[in-house]
Amino acid sequence: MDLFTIVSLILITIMIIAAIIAAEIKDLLSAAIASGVMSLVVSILFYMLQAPDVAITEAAIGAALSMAVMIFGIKSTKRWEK
Amino acid sequence: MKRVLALTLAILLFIVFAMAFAKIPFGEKMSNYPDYYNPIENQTSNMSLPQHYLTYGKNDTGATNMVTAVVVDYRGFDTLGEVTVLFLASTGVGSLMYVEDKVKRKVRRSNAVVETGSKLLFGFIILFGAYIFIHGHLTPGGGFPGGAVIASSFLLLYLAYPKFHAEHKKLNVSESLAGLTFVIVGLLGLIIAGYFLYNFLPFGLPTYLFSAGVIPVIYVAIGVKVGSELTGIVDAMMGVRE
Amino acid sequence: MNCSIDICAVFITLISVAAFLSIIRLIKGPTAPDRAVALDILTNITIVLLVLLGYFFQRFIYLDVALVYGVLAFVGVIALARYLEGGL
Amino acid sequence: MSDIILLILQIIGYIFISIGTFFLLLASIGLLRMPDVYNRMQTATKATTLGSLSVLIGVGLIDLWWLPKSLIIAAFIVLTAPIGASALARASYKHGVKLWEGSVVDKYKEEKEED
Repeated sequence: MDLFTIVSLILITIMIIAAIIAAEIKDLLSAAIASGVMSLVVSILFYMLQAPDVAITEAAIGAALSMAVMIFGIKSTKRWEK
Repeated sequence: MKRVLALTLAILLFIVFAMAFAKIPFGEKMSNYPDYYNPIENQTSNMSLPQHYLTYGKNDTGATNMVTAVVVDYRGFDTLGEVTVLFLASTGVGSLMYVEDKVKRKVRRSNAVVETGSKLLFGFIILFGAYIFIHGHLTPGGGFPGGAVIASSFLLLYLAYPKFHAEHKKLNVSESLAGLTFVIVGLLGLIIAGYFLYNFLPFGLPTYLFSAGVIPVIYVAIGVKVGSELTGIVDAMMGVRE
Repeated sequence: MNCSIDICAVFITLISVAAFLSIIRLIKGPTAPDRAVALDILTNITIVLLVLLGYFFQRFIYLDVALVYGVLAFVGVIALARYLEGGL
Repeated sequence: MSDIILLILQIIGYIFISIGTFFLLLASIGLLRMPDVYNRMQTATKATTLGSLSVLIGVGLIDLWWLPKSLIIAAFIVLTAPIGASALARASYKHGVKLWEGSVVDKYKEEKEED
């Protein structure tokens, strides 16, 4: 097992943990932050799969716009999930 | 109990999907398939699609970045559809968020650091977005990420200044002009060579900025259009503030 | 040249271990600002990982992706901050 | 002659990259161990800015062709990271996150009481 495989395994673990947090947590603001982290790691994985075009699109959308849209949604509804 | 059941079901589904996807030959030579007729080379071949793009793409389109060649040249008509879908989404958000009686909300000012920093960085971010979509045929990137970067710069101003508003008329004009440019370039190709979106400009030298014919023109149009649409979505979601 | 790329792989592994350590704060963090700090640190780690991976692959043009994160990462953090201080 | 200079630059670049990796590891350990939000924010800003800057400069020194673009990324990190961190710190204070009980000074509160 070379170092590259170890790095991809660590990154995939981080991605799965962030996705589980985003789905399970009651605080929707934290869920938005966790999905932001997931988008970061997904971008690195696309980059490691030699797809820089997809990675750059994921970066441009996920860094600012998607989190801002989620925060607008939280602002006009409620922050805490019942 | 329910949760355990759901988890087992999810794991089972995952295993089934993984077994199914493991058998799809991504990017392999499809020797089991029959030969197909290639109209450009005027002969039959059984080269797989990615191999065909990598072999002939540079001569067909003149673009260095093969993803751009596929998105704008080989599948240019699909891109027109994608841009139209984005336009419809922007219109939908605008009509959902429309309020008749414009109640102005009070908004707390941000601090001096954020105001000065956003004023300083706004121009750089727009410049960087323009760099991404102008160099779409040479480096990774293209119209969609460039437009998203430009919309992010406007989002930054919206966040920093409570009184900032992008003017709707200018956004609409730039969006319509960009869409019009795309369609007119396609129609010119139809007039000149008989194909919609035919690449009628000279290709130039590869890896130079002025190369690849109409691809940079179309990407600039897509970038401006996506940027103004996403800015319109941000503006609609922000609402009316004081 | 091959030797230098191997050294690069060691650094990439160490930095991804750092990313794993900071994801624990995302799990534990009692309040939302803690998780936002974890996001901030992970963004910086991502930029560094992208640059080092670009050197690992020997592709100069891949630096654009890291540049996008360097330019845009703070906009999301500012959106979070404006929501938390009630100024949106 | 120029080969020797390039080799020396490469060695300096690796030293820079190892310093940066060390600081990034320190920052993530500090993020785990620090007691409250403001202390964590300090490690998240200062240590990671230093770490990422030195990694970028190191990569630029190893391959001089990469230097201009990595310097541009470094300049943007220097410009943007403090803005985000200061906005986040102020927001979490206004949101009502308590200071750690061992903190000795709260300048923001003192200034507000003086006004």
